[in-house]
Amino acid sequence: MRGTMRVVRLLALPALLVLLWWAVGGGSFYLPGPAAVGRAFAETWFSVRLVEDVLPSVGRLLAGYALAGVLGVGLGVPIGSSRRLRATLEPVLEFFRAIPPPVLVPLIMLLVGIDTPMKVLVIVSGCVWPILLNTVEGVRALDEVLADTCRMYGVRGGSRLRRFVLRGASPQIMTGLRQALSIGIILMVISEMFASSSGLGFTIVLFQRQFQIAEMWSGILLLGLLGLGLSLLFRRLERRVLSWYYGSGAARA
Amino acid sequence: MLEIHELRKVYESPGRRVEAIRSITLGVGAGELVCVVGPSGCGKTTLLRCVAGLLPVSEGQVRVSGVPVTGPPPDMAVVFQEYGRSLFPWMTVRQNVELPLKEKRLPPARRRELVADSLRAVGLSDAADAHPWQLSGGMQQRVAIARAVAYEPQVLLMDEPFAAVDAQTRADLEDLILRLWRDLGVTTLFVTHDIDEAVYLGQRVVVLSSSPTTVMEDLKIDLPPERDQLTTRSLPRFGELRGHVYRQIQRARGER
Amino acid sequence: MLEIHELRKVYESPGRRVEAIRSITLGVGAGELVCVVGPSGCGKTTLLRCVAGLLPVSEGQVRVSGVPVTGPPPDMAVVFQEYGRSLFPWMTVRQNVELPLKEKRLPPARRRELVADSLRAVGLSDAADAHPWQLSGGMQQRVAIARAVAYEPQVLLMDEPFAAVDAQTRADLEDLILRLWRDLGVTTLFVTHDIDEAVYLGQRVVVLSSSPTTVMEDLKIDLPPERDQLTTRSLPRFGELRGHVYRQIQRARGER
Amino acid sequence: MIRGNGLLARLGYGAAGLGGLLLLMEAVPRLGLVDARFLPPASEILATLAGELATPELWIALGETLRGWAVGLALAFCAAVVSGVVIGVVPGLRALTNSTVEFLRPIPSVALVPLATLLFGPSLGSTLLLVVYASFWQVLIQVLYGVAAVDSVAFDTARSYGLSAWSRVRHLVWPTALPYVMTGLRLAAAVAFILAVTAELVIGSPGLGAEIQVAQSSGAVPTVYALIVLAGLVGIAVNAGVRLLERRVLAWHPAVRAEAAS
Amino acid sequence: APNQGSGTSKVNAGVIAIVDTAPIHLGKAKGFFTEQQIDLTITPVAGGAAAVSGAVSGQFQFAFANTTSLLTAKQQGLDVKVVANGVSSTGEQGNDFSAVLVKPDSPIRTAKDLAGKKISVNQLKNIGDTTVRASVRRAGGDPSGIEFVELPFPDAPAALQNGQVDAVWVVEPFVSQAISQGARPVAWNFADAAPDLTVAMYFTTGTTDADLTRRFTAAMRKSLEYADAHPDEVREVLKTYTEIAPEVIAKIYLPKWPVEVNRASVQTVADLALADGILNDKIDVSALIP
Ligand SMILES: Nc1ncnc2c1ncn2[C@@H]1O[C@H](COP(=O)(O)OP(=O)(O)OP(=O)(O)O)[C@@H](O)[C@H]1O
Ligand SMILES: Nc1ncnc2c1ncn2[C@@H]1O[C@H](COP(=O)(O)OP(=O)(O)OP(=O)(O)O)[C@@H](O)[C@H]1O
Ligand SMILES: [Mg+2]
Ligand SMILES: [Mg+2]
Repeated sequence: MRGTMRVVRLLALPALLVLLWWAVGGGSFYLPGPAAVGRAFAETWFSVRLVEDVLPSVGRLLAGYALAGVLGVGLGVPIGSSRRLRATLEPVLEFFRAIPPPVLVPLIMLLVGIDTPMKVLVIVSGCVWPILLNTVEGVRALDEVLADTCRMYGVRGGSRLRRFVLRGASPQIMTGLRQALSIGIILMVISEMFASSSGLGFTIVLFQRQFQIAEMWSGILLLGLLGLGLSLLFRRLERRVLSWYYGSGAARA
Repeated sequence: MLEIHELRKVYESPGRRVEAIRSITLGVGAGELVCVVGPSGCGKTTLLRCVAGLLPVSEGQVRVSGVPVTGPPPDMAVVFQEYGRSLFPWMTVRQNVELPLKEKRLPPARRRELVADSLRAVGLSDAADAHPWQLSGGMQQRVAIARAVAYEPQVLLMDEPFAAVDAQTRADLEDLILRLWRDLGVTTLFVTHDIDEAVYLGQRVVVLSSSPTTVMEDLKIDLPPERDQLTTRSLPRFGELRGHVYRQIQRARGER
Repeated sequence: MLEIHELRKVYESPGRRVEAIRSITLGVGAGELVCVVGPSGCGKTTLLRCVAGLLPVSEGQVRVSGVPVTGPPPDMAVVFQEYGRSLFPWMTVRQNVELPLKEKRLPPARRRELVADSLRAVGLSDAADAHPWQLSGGMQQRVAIARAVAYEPQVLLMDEPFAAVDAQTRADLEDLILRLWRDLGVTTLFVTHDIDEAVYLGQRVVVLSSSPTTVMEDLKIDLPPERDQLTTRSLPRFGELRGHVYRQIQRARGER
Repeated sequence: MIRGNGLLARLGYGAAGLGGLLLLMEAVPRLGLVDARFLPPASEILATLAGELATPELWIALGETLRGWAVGLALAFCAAVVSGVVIGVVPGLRALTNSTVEFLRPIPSVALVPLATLLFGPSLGSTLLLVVYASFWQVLIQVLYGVAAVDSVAFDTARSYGLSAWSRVRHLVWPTALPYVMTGLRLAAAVAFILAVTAELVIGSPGLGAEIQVAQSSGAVPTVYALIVLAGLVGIAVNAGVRLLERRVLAWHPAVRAEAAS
Repeated sequence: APNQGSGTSKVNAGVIAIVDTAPIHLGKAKGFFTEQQIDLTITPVAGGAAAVSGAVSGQFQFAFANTTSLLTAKQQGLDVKVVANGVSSTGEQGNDFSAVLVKPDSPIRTAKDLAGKKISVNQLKNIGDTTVRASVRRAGGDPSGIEFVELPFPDAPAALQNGQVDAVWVVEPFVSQAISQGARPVAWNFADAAPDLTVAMYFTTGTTDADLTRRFTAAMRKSLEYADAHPDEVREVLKTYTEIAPEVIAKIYLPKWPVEVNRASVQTVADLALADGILNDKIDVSALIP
């Protein structure tokens, strides 16, 4: 019973939107109807493309995401903890944050070449920001009494990091990770606009350039589904990691 | 053991400047148990945090074992007034109590023993696997006490540690602290607003005036060292001391 | 006014199931002041939250003025045990107290008056423009009390409201509540762990057993209605009642 | 420490950080770690930037970009805050919208270029569509998490004092969510700027992006980097603005409190 | 909107800002469009796809795109129609605006050696890879093993230098730039693919008014003719809409701007694209070029 309710909640609004699309779509060249896109989806993605284009892309996405997570949290904790470090690094970080990835790519290509490392780095270059910013803010907002408790009982160094800082900031860190997930997908596409000859993003861009519009939309559909799938996985993880947070009344969700 | 010399503390925040402590000079000998009482908001918590090295002093000095305090000294345990916020919500009760012991690198067997003992002492053996937020206020406070007790500190600072528990539990916990103090010789600074408690527990009771805060009286409690909830509290001298402190506090409040 | 009928409350969380309240039946008449005492963790806070409509009951029913409680009833004020968390840190003390009055759409002049009066009553006129986190624990608790008092509720629920204040302040606040109750006829349910306080304040004292929680005794306090800190507390009947409640709680704890 | 001093110190540290970056950017090509033809040293980039800044065209382009950025960001921010609060506060709505939000979020704005040009042509509208689409989600997610972070005791307090839904949002939910929202604003401000530039790059509406595009296809490497640096500088300015705002609206927050105290 | 009062039509043309499109800029400067009562705005676009979608959506009345892009658009059923020639190869080896370059010390000596190598093109499945394959085929090599990767022209020289690709295909100004930095041309792919290859064309969509199209074509033809005859003025106009360094402008190889589209070469490109699987069906070029 609860299971069916969940499915209903999951699907109700999307179903409504597809109906809406059905009603308005199909009229124009650039916005084909759901039927055409559905057909294109089946033809395009249930093929070797899945193995040759989609899987490597997803692999790079996950690698970049993981790296961004490590980097974002790894930098965010010291930056959040030290006012001086924050004052020093913030302008530099803000500088890089404002540079559009498409124009950053040539620089990354200069430094690491044009193969997989470049694409992973491009993904990192976008994903890292929400994680970093949220980590910094989460660390800054740690409870003072808990911090004092740690100091009193000599909890410091790695133990403090693991048992206090990371756990205490985890609600914010998880927010950042959640943000980064979809940004990662977007950057996966952007990274494959350069120096590529395969990949999900590349394929979508190619469809767009070759005016295969239904196919292009089917690729976007796939991106959306990928994002949805990953976010559902992410939620399971989050419910585990933050069970104390949602249980404790510190948050009401 | 603890020497507080002309301590002054002023909180400065934009638009508000509070002189929480004007000047406090106070010494606590090794193995002594001193209770601090004073009107609400007079600076007891502030004093404790300065002694614990958690708050920079504005003027004066605090020494622990002769060493000027700049950060938290080792082997000191604190029970915070905000007991709810001082427990890690992501850890179970057991983990909360065990954490400082891990930091002390005690062997696991010893840790388990200390945790079990201290939880039993505060009456929370059943709740070891619960998270703090699944407990009542009084239970949370007892977890914080258990953590301090299990730590086996040399100096123990307690800030209204029994505020949230019922009378009977409070009596039990008082005796727990007395036992700990006597058996291990823990130097203890105990903030309370319960005058009976201060007289019952303390070797000395320090009465703070209300703002601007100074030491109003440093009263030696000349009750027999062996204390007992029933007999000690019914001694005539107990009543006298109690009345004296009460009047002092009333004077302290009246002065503002 | 308040009718609690065979209330049962079970907390279910993954891996832990706590029967906080087995069965409580209790009535509080309009304009009555009933104190609830019981061992730590016996379910007093839980009871209060169920009455306030903040917690769904597992079984049984709660009615306020004859209406079954599903959400917070109007004209009810609650002072929470976690006073620190119940104040909004982004508001000053004044704003915290004023907020519910704004909700009631009182005219600004009347609001100002109520806020000033209630802050004066709890001794915090000076701190009106401070933020809660700039206050001591006891001061925060008094802000929460002032907020409830200013609200002029018909029903007042208080959960260990004086836990963090010193004895003298506590006495003043007790008299404040008595005054409020008498002048405005506020129906009051008052949770405390201080037996003296319960006997001094209450028309009735309800003693809860420890888990599984039931009403152990519903004691009528047959002291003269006019109460006074000095004379009332020194009445022999006061001592008797006090001793009786004390023994009951001890029995309650012993049973577990 | 008085506040002015703190600000000065912060500026000093910030300048030191940027100085370090400049040194690095000067050293890397000079030491031959990368070819100076492809990554000119910082001094050359700055000189080019100075030259560019002297031309009115650049300022016009920058103005265009900033207009798209500001309008788009404002639209996205307001829409996201309103929908975030509504979704977060109305029970059941979050579960209902979750799948759709998660589906739409990873769709890259660049993929919407054909749709944008179809709907709006080369006007500001296309840029806005892309900017709003991209930055909306950033704020929305932050708002959703922020709304969820309301303390249960505070919430119960609000309920028991009979605060109306609107008051609860205004006095409880919004202040709680505000730190998250500020982070969202900082994230969205950068994303909006990036998308404004990217939209110009791809659609060709006038602005900084178009300037970069022209410089790139002309092989004018120092100009490209000068424009990139300009973009970065805009980012720093925007962040400084948001930080200033944050200090005003979050003065009560532990993080900001600690900063202001010393 | 076109046709605004007194016979003057406002026209928005979507044109990429590269050397190839010098004639329209020059023609505008020379007043050839005003003569035809066209008030011309030139909007820079990023590439062929953007130009086509801009034209189809009505934002541009006319636009510029390369031959392959137009063929693909036509095949996908888009209503595009060529109105004027755009740019053509000079057809001369060693003197064209498009080349395949390798590092100075590369073992690749001729187009034949490109077989099996990694070559960058600005866009896959477009005119670059088809013509490079044609070059290799012509030199007697087997193009099937070539690995093409996408790299924007501006980034290609760096990638070549760093050894990330074996060869790059670029057009001006990057050909001259790379050569001056030591790169060595091994194939002139536009010249190889067909004689006088028509590389790109100006086009419109079915919705544009016939009279306006006629006038635009006339102005465009005049511009092409003028540009082809006045290379120095072309080099001058490049300074106005590109950022190419003046010393590079002085050296670059200019393309040809014949007035007429070379239909045969367009057919050749279509056939090559079909052979390489870029187009699915044989396309009738005359549908695209009326
Ligand atoms: N962080 C702070 N910022 C500004 N003022 C503060 C701060 N903390 C405490 N104060 C002020 O310092 C004074 C002393 O506070 P303190 O907490 O030490 O009192 P206390 O004796 O512990 O009171 P209580 O018995 O109520 O807990 C109070 O007037 C309070 O307003
Ligand atoms: N959120 C919760 N989840 C699970 N169990 C809970 C929760 N809140 C309270 N409990 C349990 O319910 C029981 C009663 O708790 P409650 O807070 O009502 O006690 P109390 O009488 O108010 O105690 P105290 O005097 O210490 O405040 C306790 O055993 C506690 O562990
Ligand atoms: Mg205190
Ligand atoms: Mg309680």
